[in-house]
Amino acid sequence: MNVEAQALEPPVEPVRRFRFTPLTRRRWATFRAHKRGYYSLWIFLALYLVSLCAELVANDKPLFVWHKGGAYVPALVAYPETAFGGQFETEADYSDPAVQKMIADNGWAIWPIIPYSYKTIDYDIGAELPDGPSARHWLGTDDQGRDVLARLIYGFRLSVSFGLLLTVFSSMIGVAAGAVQGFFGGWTDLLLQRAIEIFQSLPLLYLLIIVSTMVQPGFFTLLGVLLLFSWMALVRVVRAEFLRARNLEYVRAARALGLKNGKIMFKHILPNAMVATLTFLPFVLNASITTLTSLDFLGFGLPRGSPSLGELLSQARNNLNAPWLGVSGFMVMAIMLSLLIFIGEAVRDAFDPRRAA
Amino acid sequence: MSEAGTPLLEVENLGVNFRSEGRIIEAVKGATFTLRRGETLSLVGESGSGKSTAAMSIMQLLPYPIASHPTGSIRLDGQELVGADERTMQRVRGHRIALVPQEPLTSLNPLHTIDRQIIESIRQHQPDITKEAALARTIELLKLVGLRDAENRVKSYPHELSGGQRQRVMIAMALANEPDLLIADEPTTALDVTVQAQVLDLLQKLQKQLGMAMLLITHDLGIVRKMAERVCVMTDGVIVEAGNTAEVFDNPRHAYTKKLLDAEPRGRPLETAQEPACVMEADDLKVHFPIKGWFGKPRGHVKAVDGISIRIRRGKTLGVVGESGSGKSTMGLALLRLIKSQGGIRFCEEPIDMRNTKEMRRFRDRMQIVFQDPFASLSPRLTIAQIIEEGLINFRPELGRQERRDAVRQMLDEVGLRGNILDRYPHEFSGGQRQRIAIARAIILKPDFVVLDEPTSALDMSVQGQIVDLLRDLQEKHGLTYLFISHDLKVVRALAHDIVVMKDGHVVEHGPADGIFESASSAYTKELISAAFDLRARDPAMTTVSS
Amino acid sequence: MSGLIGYILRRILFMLPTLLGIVTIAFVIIQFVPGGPIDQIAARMSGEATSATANFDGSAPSGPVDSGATTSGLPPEVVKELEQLYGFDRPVHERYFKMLKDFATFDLGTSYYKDEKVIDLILSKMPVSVSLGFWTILLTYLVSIPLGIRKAVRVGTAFDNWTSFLIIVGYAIPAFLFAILLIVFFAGGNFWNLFPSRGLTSDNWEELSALGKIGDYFWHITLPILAISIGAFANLTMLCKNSTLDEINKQYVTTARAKGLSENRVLYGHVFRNAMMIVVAGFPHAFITILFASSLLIEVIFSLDGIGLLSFEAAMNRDYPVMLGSLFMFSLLGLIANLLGDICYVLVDPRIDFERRDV
Amino acid sequence: STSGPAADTGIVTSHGFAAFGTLKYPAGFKHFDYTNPDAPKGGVFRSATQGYYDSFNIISVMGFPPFGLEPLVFEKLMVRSLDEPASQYGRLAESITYPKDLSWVEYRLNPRARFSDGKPVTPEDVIFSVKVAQKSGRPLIRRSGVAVREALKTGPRSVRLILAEKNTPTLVASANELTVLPKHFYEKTDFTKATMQIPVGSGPYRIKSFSPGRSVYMERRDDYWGKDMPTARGRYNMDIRYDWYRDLAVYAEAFLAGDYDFRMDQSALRWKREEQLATFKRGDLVRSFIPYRTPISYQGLTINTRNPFFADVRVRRAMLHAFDYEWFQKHILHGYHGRVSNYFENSDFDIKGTAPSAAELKLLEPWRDRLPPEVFAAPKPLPVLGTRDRQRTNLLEAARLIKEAGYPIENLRLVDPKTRQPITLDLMLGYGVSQEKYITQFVRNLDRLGITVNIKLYDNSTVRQFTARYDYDLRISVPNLPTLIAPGNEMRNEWQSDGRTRIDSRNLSGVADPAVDSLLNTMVTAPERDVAVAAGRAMNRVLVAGVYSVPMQHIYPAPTGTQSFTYWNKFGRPKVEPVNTFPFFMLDHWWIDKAKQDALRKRLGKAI
Ligand SMILES: Nc1ncnc2c1ncn2[C@@H]1O[C@H](COP(=O)(O)OP(=O)(O)OP(=O)(O)O)[C@@H](O)[C@H]1O
Ligand SMILES: Nc1ncnc2c1ncn2[C@@H]1O[C@H](COP(=O)(O)OP(=O)(O)OP(=O)(O)O)[C@@H](O)[C@H]1O
Ligand SMILES: [Mg+2]
Ligand SMILES: [Mg+2]
Repeated sequence: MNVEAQALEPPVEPVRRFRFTPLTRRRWATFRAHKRGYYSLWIFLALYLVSLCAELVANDKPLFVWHKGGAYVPALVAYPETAFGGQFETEADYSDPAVQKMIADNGWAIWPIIPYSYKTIDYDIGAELPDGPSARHWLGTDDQGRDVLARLIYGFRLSVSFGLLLTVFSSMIGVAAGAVQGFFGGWTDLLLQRAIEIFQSLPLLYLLIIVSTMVQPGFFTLLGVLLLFSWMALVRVVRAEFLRARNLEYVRAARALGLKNGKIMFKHILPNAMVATLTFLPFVLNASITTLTSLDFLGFGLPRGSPSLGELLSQARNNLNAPWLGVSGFMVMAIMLSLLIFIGEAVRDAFDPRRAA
Repeated sequence: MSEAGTPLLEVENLGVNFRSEGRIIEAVKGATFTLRRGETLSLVGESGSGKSTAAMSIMQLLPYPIASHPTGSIRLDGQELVGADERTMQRVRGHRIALVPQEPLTSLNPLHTIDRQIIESIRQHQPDITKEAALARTIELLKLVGLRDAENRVKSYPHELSGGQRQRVMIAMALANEPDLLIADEPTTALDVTVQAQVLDLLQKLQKQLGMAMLLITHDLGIVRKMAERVCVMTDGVIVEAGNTAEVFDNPRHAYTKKLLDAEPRGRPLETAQEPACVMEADDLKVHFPIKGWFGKPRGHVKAVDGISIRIRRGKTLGVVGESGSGKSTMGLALLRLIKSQGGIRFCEEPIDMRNTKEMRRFRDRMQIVFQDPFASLSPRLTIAQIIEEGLINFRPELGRQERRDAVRQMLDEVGLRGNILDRYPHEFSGGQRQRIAIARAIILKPDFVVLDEPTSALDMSVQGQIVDLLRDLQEKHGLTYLFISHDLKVVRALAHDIVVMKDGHVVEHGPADGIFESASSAYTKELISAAFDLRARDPAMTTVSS
Repeated sequence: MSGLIGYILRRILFMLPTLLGIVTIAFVIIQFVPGGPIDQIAARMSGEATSATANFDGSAPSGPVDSGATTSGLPPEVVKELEQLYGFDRPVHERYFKMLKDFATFDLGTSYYKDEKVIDLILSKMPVSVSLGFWTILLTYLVSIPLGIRKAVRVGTAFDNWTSFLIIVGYAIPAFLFAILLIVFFAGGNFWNLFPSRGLTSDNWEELSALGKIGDYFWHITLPILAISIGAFANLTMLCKNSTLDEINKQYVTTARAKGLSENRVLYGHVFRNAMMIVVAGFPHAFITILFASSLLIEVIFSLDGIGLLSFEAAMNRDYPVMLGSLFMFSLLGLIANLLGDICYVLVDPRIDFERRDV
Repeated sequence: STSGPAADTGIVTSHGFAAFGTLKYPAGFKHFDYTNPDAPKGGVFRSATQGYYDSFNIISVMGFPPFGLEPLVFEKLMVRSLDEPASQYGRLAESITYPKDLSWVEYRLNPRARFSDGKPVTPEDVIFSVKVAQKSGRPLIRRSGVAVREALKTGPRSVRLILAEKNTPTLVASANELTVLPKHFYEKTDFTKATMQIPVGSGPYRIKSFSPGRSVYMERRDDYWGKDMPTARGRYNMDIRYDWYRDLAVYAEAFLAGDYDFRMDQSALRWKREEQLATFKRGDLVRSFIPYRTPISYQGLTINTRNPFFADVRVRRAMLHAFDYEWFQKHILHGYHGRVSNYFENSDFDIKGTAPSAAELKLLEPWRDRLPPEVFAAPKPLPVLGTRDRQRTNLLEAARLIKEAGYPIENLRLVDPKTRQPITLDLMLGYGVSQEKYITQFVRNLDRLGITVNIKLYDNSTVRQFTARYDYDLRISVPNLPTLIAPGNEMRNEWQSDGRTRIDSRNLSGVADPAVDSLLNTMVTAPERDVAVAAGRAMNRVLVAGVYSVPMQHIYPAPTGTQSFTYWNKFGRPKVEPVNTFPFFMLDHWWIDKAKQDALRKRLGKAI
């Protein structure tokens, strides 16, 4: 009876080879069809993966040392200098020529491609700082003699992890809060909204000062503090979308099916209210990174010396004669943002029923 | 009726393909037909056979690039429309060719009042008309299509109107610029028979006055007979038969045409025990909608349902008929507690009118509804498999994934949807197909009580028959109880044990179906039946409703 | 009470407890912040004070400001006096209730350091903030909305691609760096010296003709506005694009097309309103945000004294009346903006209401 | 109007006062040597700074007043000459009278002295000013106030100030610099608050116009009463315009754009870039270095001995070995700045390279068994690093010292011998990232020694509170400098042992050494200058040997003992330069050289 019923394909359901539902497969196909987004995803994953193994890519410790018949993996394990016949009982500084000589005399070492870690100060750097790009430092150094590329790799890992975590958590909370408000309306909305308004007006700066005087602000402390605030970004839009969507007929239909409110909210309304959320996500992620950046800027950010993009940018600002700082920082931000936006677009497409694969 | 003239519209070897799930769906294959000024051509055929698609191609309003025309040409007064540029099409659309889309319920801009939408249409092509004049014309048009209280109603938003009211707004909009060609895709499905007759008369009158040609898509062969000089029969995207209406109807050559002409909802309601238990009872049910004024201050109320008491017994079908806008859909929703209402409601002896959403949930698998507007009631981002199996997931958690899928497949099969369509989205179906999806969703749970709000309006006769049989089957097997809202008295007759006739939110007549059909007591019911009778009276090929 | 009016009244009533909550929490937090105004004064006396924004550009002076200063903080009697002056000799609850009383009468108090009423301080910074906020918003909305819609219509085309590229680049450039670059290139000594690097108006503003004043004003705000808005396009444009994409396939759009409307009429007359609900409703809030917070660094760079800078400095200098006062004003405006936003929802989409859904 | 010393009474009346040595300019001198009495008047001197101002009240700390109000709009009793170590000459005071023990000073006010509103300057104004200065006030103002115990009117034009301590020339010098405020004006306005009311002063300038926070235009007063005074002749040649830039980079950029004329060089960072500019190369922008003769200001890493880890001098000495100044100077300071090795370099109290004199030894002898032997010899030069192997040897030495002090290494980290907890130090930095790069190398070196350093960056108020409570282990600070050319009693607050426990002293390292206390006391109270110098030098030795801070760099980018500035080449300068540090923003002895200015305008093609 239907046109497609007759010919196009056997009516048998494909065997369950994958755990993916056909819908997921269809979405994946749409996603892949969005070439820009698809490649962006892979590039992003690749970059992130590389940065996750930053210690193996950019490090001032050799990956492997063969010394007097013993094998050492300094990149992963800390050895005292005395292990190689030196005098310091603390961890060996492998960039010290004396240590290098000890190793070279009795064995050999394999170094990472970039022989600097984010906090390595290149002691033997010839010129004054910041030093421009060269064979020694591909992207130059910052004004403290640290390799910009190494810092970018570590910084990318840090920023992206921070951003991803913050985004995931804050959008989960934000979407849930917005959804609940918009969906239920009435007192739920009224009170929650007030609570959010109060919350939003918390003097963040003071909280950060308080926190920073009580503990050394670290990755997770900051994540926590910022999470307190960042989740509110999405609430407004999600609430608006839910306020609108709850009147639609298909929501009534879902209710007629006896679905629980949660199911209605997340299965029926949310996918349709996802536009804003999906659009915002790359920006929320980027904003998390920027917030971290500006905290570093204000001095309430990650422990000093951490490889932060914010620190790089503020250095760029203080060293206008060293454009490679600004350019590197900007490139990382731009690339990251483009990748995320493109991925976001592809995801949007994948969830848009009207985009054909 | 027909006037000889140069062909206004020539459609030649038209093909339409859709891309879906990476496959090509050939919705229309080599359709050819012509249409002269003042002539009416009717396109009939199976649900999903490509009628709407063909019609939309003329307006060039398919979702390009997902849709494409592999072959064919469409010429309006000799001007090629396929692939015409936007500017040309803009001058044609709404002005020379107007469209009444198949699903008027979702076709209006939800954020604009209806006057604004009609006025816009008028002023787009007649820029020198003042706003006031356009408004006056709008009201006039609305009155012509039988919308009562048009002066007040023009300021309504689409969601404040009933299905039939919205459909009439669409018709008024299409007629606003007195087009050369009117494409009416099932223009009267949501109208009760009296209004239907009025609208059809109006169309005919305009046709005479203006020499308007009409491409009429409908499943109601009575209307075809009444309106159309010529008819094309479509199935599977192919026009299988075309010719003079009378000739084709009297002398069908193609097997499908024969089948179509033969098909009709048959049979009588099942015999049941005399007084089974009540499944649904309502006492003095009232639904009043506030009419919003400035800043939401109510200006008054629309008493959509105003004190209705009904009783529906197990295994029986209560047919609800009545004027468009009389509150039928509202009542259906209220009974299932899907909108706020006053008055007592009892389901299987249990009062449910005071229960909150959460408590209602445990009744939901036993009461279901098929919405009047199937498109709007299907979540746009769920595939139909997801939509249909949702109830199962919710209430039959014991079923495995595969079992569920099988049940869904079987259900779809029963409503006449076959093929690998499970993972398609609602918008990729034809109107009739969506309606069947909605039916499938409601009855897959085998609930005790189902509200069916015009469930067959978009279905062709054969499918209608199939659905009616299915419903009756289910009733027989599982003792389902229906509240059946329809304008199609024929279908009502085939299913309903009792009938309620509604007008202006009140029940004007209530009684056993036979009684009502044979000897209606109220004037309104008589009018209704006679209108239906009248329409069908011109259709000698069909058995009339009354004996 | 029913309907929207009732809802609005309820919301207005609720503003009181909300404000109360906001100032209370801020008050409590202030009690825990290290260093108070007296420490700040001590720092000033011993010449240790640096400007609150010193960290923005690493400009902490390498030498003491008043070199040769030899104070050892404050003598105890001065501390006492200051405590009395600022009311720190009172118990916490007394101070709290006094603050509430003052706020209730819209008396925001007087700055600790400046002999100026907080409200006057805020008002005197308004021109800068409003200028920046208004023009930035105007510019971004005027560019982003049509651009977003265009991009949606031509999704996947070269146009879509290169505009994406541009706005992303714009977004990725940190505003403060961009601002500095603008100054270096257009207001500095090395390249072109076309624009002023400081302030909202010239020193001789009073003497200028009306037209001259307008010209002077725009001459001054060009660079700051550019710097602020460069990053603001991306978000809004993408939002517009995506929500338009979502709407553009709906059936009412087909209907609108069927009427023969031009593409622009379809987009702006029909799609726009449906798609822009979030955007339009976000407008009041966006304005407040720009007004109060986001241009801090730009204000510093262009030596513009706006509210962002005011409240930041107040926070850093522990000028609690100013800090609380601007928080109070900010919150109040925020509450009103939120309410307006919600009313916007209803105006945009008449189906929306805020009632509880039981059925 | 001077009379020679009256030997019998011990009371001196003079036209000037020399805290050390003798006056260079005799009574009736015509003008300072470094001024040009024929300098043409006119034109505008445009200077700028980073920051903002929000008050014209120079007294109160509540606001930040613009620079220059103090000597230019308000005047002092006496003014310093800038080519002598510590001499002051009468300005508002016509003459100064003091007894031999310096227990008080009496001033006779110049009869012509008038405020800008025409009212004469009276003893009441002086007395009022003393009270105001004592009560509250900005540091410089207060310093005069605290020097005075009591102020008395002794005649229609005479006022006597009883000083807080006897025999302390620096106190006299402080009192001489009392800024005199118009009583009639400040009785009406609240001087404890910041205000934007244009002030009334007696100085050569008045505020003509201003734009709040951004600029001030000071105009030369035609009716200035002191025009022909020797201390004013050849000075105050131009109107002055100050601009404030919120942002440092913009401030720097505006200078290059020619928006202002003169900049004091605070950072070497911009020098390199400027030197490449065409304007610089062809001499339109001029950079000038001038030496000064006061103890050198420098930044140091202050070690807080209140932390038990730093109780042992060997650990502190290890810090010296861990600071790689040579690398720091070459890479971070761009090769500029210099280093100092003791507290009062560039003065009589300097001990660089010298062994203690007999007088010093005499003072040190009583403490011999408490003091390290180094004190009794020429101070050891600071460790020199700067190359890999020197760094290594120094770090090994540091490690050795720390080990000697009893701290073992466990699991690669240095631990406390008792608790076995790793040693972690807080390094507090003021608000300003620029300082962070100063210490990264140091932090890295400490890490190599097994010590973890947390860099703490706080805002002003927090820093202030943590400073008052000594809540840091290491911090960067500028050791407080002597008021005048040599250290005086202000040093008590800096080094005296009571400061170790008292809240909010300036004893940041927590020095508590009876030897220091005693030497300090001798230095401050010694009637003879050579004894004071010997005591000061001895104290300097003890402090240096005690390693209470790691000296970092000279605060100016120029070589130690030099200041520098850069300006657009449009000024005439006197042939002789002053030799003391002076507030460059005044530049009151320069003048506009029309010819240079015109040439400059022509070359730049714009008004400048
Ligand atoms: N949300 C609403 N606000 C205001 N009026 C409404 C609303 N919904 C429905 N109405 C009005 O209530 C009346 C009954 O509507 P209902 O949809 O029940 O009619 P119906 O009998 O189903 O008509 P039809 O046969 O055309 O579908 C109509 O006049 C309609 O305009
Ligand atoms: N966007 C789409 N994507 C894929 N397939 C589609 C799309 N729109 C319609 N179709 C398919 O094209 C065929 C023709 O649909 P069309 O709407 O023209 O049917 P119809 O004849 O109008 O049926 P009905 O009487 O049910 O309205 C159907 O099989 C439908 O599933
Ligand atoms: Mg159809
Ligand atoms: Mg209905």
